[in-house]
Amino acid sequence: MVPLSWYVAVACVLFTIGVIGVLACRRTIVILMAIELMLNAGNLLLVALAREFWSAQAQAIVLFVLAVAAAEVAVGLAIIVRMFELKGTLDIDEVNLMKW
Amino acid sequence: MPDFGLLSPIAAMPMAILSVAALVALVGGTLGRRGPAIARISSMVGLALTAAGLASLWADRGSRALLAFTDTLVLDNFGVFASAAFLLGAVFAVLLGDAYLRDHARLAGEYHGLVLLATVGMIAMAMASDLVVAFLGLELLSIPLYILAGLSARDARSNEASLKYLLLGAFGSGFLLFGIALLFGATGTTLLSDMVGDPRLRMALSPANLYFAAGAAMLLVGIGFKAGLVPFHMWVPDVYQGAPTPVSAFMATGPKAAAFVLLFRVFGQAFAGAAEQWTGILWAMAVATMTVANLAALRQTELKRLLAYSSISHAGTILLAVLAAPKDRAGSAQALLFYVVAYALMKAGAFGVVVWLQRQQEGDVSIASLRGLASRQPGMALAMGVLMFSLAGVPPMAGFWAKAWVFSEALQAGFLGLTILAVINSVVAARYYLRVVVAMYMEEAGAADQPTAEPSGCPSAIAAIWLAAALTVLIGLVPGLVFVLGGQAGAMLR
Amino acid sequence: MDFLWTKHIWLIPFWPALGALANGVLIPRARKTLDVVSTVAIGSVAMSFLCTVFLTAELASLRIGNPAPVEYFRWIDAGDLRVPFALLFDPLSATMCLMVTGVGLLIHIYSMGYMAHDPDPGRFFTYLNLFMAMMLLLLLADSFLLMFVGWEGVGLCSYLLIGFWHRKESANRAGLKAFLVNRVGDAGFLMAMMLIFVTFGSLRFDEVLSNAAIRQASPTMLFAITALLFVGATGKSAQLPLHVWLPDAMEGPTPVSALIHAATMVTAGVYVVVRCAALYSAEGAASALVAWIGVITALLASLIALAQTDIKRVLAYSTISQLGYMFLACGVGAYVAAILHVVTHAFFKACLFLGAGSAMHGTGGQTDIRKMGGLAKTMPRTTVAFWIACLSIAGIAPLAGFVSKDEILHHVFVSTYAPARTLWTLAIITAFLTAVYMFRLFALTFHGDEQAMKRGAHAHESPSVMTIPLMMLAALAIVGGLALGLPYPPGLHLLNHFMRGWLIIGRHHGAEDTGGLGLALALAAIALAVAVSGAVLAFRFFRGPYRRVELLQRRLGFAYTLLSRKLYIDELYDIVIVGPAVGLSRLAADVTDTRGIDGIVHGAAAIAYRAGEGLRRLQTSHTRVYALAMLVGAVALVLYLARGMLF
Amino acid sequence: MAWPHVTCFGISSALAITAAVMVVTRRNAVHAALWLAVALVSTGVLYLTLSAQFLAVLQVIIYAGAIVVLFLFVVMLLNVNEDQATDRRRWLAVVGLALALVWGAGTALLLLAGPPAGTGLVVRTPGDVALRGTAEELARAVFEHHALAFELVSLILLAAMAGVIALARRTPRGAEEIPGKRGSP
Repeated sequence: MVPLSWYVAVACVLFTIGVIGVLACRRTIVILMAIELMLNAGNLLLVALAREFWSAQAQAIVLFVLAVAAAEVAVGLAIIVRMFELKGTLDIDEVNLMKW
Repeated sequence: MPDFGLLSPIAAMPMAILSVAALVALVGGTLGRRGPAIARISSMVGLALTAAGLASLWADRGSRALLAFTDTLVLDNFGVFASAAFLLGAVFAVLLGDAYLRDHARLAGEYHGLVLLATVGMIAMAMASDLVVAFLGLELLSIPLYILAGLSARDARSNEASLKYLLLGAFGSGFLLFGIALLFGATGTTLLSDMVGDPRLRMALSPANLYFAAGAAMLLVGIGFKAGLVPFHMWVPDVYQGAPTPVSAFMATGPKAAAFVLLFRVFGQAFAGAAEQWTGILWAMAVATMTVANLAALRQTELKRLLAYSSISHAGTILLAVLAAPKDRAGSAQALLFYVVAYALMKAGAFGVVVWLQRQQEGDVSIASLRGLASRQPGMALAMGVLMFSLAGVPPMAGFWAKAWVFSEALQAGFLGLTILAVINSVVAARYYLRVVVAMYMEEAGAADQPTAEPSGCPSAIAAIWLAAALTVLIGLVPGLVFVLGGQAGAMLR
Repeated sequence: MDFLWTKHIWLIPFWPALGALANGVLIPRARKTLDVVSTVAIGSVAMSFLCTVFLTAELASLRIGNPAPVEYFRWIDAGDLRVPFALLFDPLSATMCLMVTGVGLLIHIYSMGYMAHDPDPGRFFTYLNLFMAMMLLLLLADSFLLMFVGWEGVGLCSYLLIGFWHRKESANRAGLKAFLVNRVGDAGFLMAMMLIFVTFGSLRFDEVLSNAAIRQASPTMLFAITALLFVGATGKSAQLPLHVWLPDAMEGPTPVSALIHAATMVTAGVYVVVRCAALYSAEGAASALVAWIGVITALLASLIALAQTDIKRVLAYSTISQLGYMFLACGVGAYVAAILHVVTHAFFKACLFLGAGSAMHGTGGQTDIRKMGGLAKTMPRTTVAFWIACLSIAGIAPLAGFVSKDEILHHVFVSTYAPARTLWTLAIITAFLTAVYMFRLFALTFHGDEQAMKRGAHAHESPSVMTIPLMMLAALAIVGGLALGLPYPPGLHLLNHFMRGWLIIGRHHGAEDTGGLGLALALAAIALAVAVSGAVLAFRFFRGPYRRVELLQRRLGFAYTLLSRKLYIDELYDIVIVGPAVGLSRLAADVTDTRGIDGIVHGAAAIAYRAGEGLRRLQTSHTRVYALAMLVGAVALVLYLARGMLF
Repeated sequence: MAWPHVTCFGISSALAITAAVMVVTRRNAVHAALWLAVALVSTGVLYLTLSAQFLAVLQVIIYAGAIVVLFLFVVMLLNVNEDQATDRRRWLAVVGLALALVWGAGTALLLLAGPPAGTGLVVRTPGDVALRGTAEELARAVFEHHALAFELVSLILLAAMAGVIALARRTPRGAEEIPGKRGSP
């Protein structure tokens, strides 16, 4: 059996890549993908810990997160489509009407 | 086998009623010309029934908290009281929404339905005894809000607000989920009810357990985002400004309160044993939140942004109640609940005035556009003045008691320096609230500030403003009304 | 024995509140003529005054200790905090209420004439009545909490009335300044209140101020409470360093200056300290602080008053200075003397302000004393009243101001408090300066040189609705002192007799031994001599051509010195006293106001604005920057919470 | 350690990380979405090694199947897959990268060095039945333990559905606004 800490390390790396993606990417769609990576990392951590505690309940949480992620993506993409209609771009840095 | 007794359905009753009402509103809203009316009535009836349901759940003073749904939901007066406060926010959203839906009648179903669904999410957060339920409650609160913020689909600002809120909110959710996973790793459970007062938790919640340390930190990121604490606050002004104003009013009341109630449940209650670990960082966050928001508000000229900064600064003050929780849980819960109610009233009323102003003029509402309001519309100016003084914490308005009780809790818990900083901050804050009053009462309207139209009747918005102002004064004069109930709610947490 | 009035303390604040309600809301706008609103306002204050008189009469006939508070309803009943809505009518609040309603009544009557041409008398009288109600609530409250409600209420009304003429930019700024400076003081009061609740577990006077409770409190806590309460008092009573708002507050209508910023509201700070005498008596350090702040404020304010040219600003600084005397008295434990001075001060200062208002009324709104003068001929009644009040404040025997000031000076002199002699010396210098600036004011405004006489010829006497209250106040300024506080024999000191319940605690470091009649007479003689010399010198000097003063200030006045012996005396006085005093007062004004405290206040405000602007600039509207901020926060949180493993 | 397990873990974790890096570095949004699918599927394989078979299946169907398809659909609908603009806020990326790396390295190292899970409330006892992650086990967990959470998820999906309809509803410009009425908040 592969030790827990290895999975934890992978989850942390995936999470970090997601965080970097949110900060470094300018296209809103890719930012949304990076957020999916973060959620995915959280799921991996949960599944790994579920094995450690022999807990099906923790595995079930992943199921809920999948649904939540799907909902967030659907809403996010709807908003992004609207944004494209209004501005003609997907660049997050162009979203700057309100400041100070 | 799980317990499928009567307790679970009873405890879930408020949420169930609201969900049904939301469904009726969503479906009814599509029914052509009658749709908006159906949606509105459905949400009103739903809110009324839920309030009645909550009242029936109110337990006697001596009772203990009950656990339902295999311990994932807790039924206590604290949660019931908080839920009632959320309902208050929803009522104001419904009343103020009328002014908005007049121009966007086709959105009535979605507006009412989503407000109710978000309220279900808040109630789930307030009654959560399980981090998973809390997470899902928070998501159920957030997703409708993302949509509501962007409801004016042709308005680039509204779209921008909703996009920012969604991206940053989902970013925060990522942290929150990872934090919950880590906390599960630290304790082997997601049940807050298991964590409260379990001696074995001392080991799990020790500084040596990195799963706990990192988990608590990331949980705080997620909840702090919703509560608008520095440095997770930067979305607040932009989103409040861009969102349709009734939605801003809604966001400023219930969701913020829900975030604090959850913060209290998690840090004030479940992690109270590890207080020495997190007290320092929450202390710093409280100071930073109050100071940053108040300073940034000083030069603010746009009314909605001003109210946004004010709401951040109030968040910093409410944090004092969470900090005081490990010392005196019942007392600080009482102070927190009182603050949340008073705050919801003041913010709903103040945003209501913005809604009312936006019926008369286009675009942003600057403080300058309030000039001479006292002579044009003395009643409205009086209501706004009352709300501003209350937000500034001037007695005998509700805002004063809210602040005074939170400060006194913090003092009793030994946070002398923090309280002094908070008091200084409230002195600074008086400056910008006063600017609004000065504009209304002491400046003359310039030619450019004249309203472009007569105030078109939006009776329910006006009613909402008056209700908020009147309740602010009433609670200010007789604070015991709310405080005693808050005390009974807090007493159950002992 | 069953009393008729005892249970009905509530009537006192009720009438003005009703008046405010009527004038503000109930009377339709079209019918808000001057006659209607002023009748309502004056009537309500008169009712309140009558109630106070009846209650006081009953209180005086009550020969047992201090009366108990009357509880009306459960106000706040929340957990540990139980505060009923209760009012207390004891000798202290009775004295204050009589003063407030009595002087308030006269000023209300006067306002009817003064505001006759104002377009919005309804608003004015509403605010004024609301102020009366709040002030009376403050005085009658039986708990710190209820007192704080009144405390904030009077602050609010004061702010509304300062900015009453809201078309004037300066009035708006002054109102704002008053409100904000007061907020600083209020913050102190609030903190004190919380500490009181934490320490004593109650906010009611009878529970907090009992000796048993105080003995159990730790000295540090007592010091913190008393010092913070005093911060609140300095804000409301315009003591250093929070005095800066009061001179600006003169932007409001003159009756407001007379009522709120001279006679009543500004004495609320003194009232709080006297009310908490039990706490201050138990805490020596805080009392010393009160005494020192009081005497320094008194001295500096009187110096500044010397160089002012605006009639109301002179009076404002004089108010600050007189309030300093009251705090000095509190600081040495002479609480009754402080209250006596509060009362006499209300008489003569109200008279002065109303006289000034009358002069302004007669000259068409002129406030610069260099441009007035010669009003004595055309405004005889105003002049006489003003002259009497001047004599009174300057401390000429046997007027009211002399009696109360002499009592304070006497108490300071015999105080067992170590540097009592230093305090006394500073106070006597202040007394001299008071006489000088008051008679400078009087001479320049009502007499002056020939040119000034011509200017005065155009003025006209005010209507009798204004001069009659003026005369009554002048009469009070003559007899008020002796009637209430006859210094000898001790048994006839009416206020002492009335407030005997307070004397028990009022003798902490005020010595029991008053030094006998000889010392009292000697001290009175010194005070009188100082006052007379100051008054005579100032009057004779400033009655001459005003140019002379200016020349002297430019060091060009030596020629006059050599010409006549008369002038030589004046000159000596100029060089020795006025020259340095003018310079010193300029310096004091500069240091304490423009550059010093105002500088600090404005500097702090500027820094806050800069910081706010900087923070606002961070709000760049770029989502990625916001996300970065969140990440920074997350990293900080994890590092902090995991510090146990890291470091 | 069983070698097949370790090999499987090594390959799929390496693939997942590589794919994740690709997602955030690709200039072409279609490529990014495809790499996302790879990352999600590899994570699904990791689930298999963690005795979560049912979740692995769901991961592939829902995540890689539905969500990625949604992404692809929108990218192609909008037809802006190439990132043309140069990054004006490079400092942001650099600072973010540095912070995120500090963050990631810190957490990973700390968690590797830290105590294993199991210090908390639930301590595994030898009598416990090993977890297999079948559909039945999951169903029991969901309906017996997480009944409330399940209901909440259904509401979340309802809200999302209603919201997407509200946002995507195409009305002719101005149809929502009644003519003559101004100042929609």
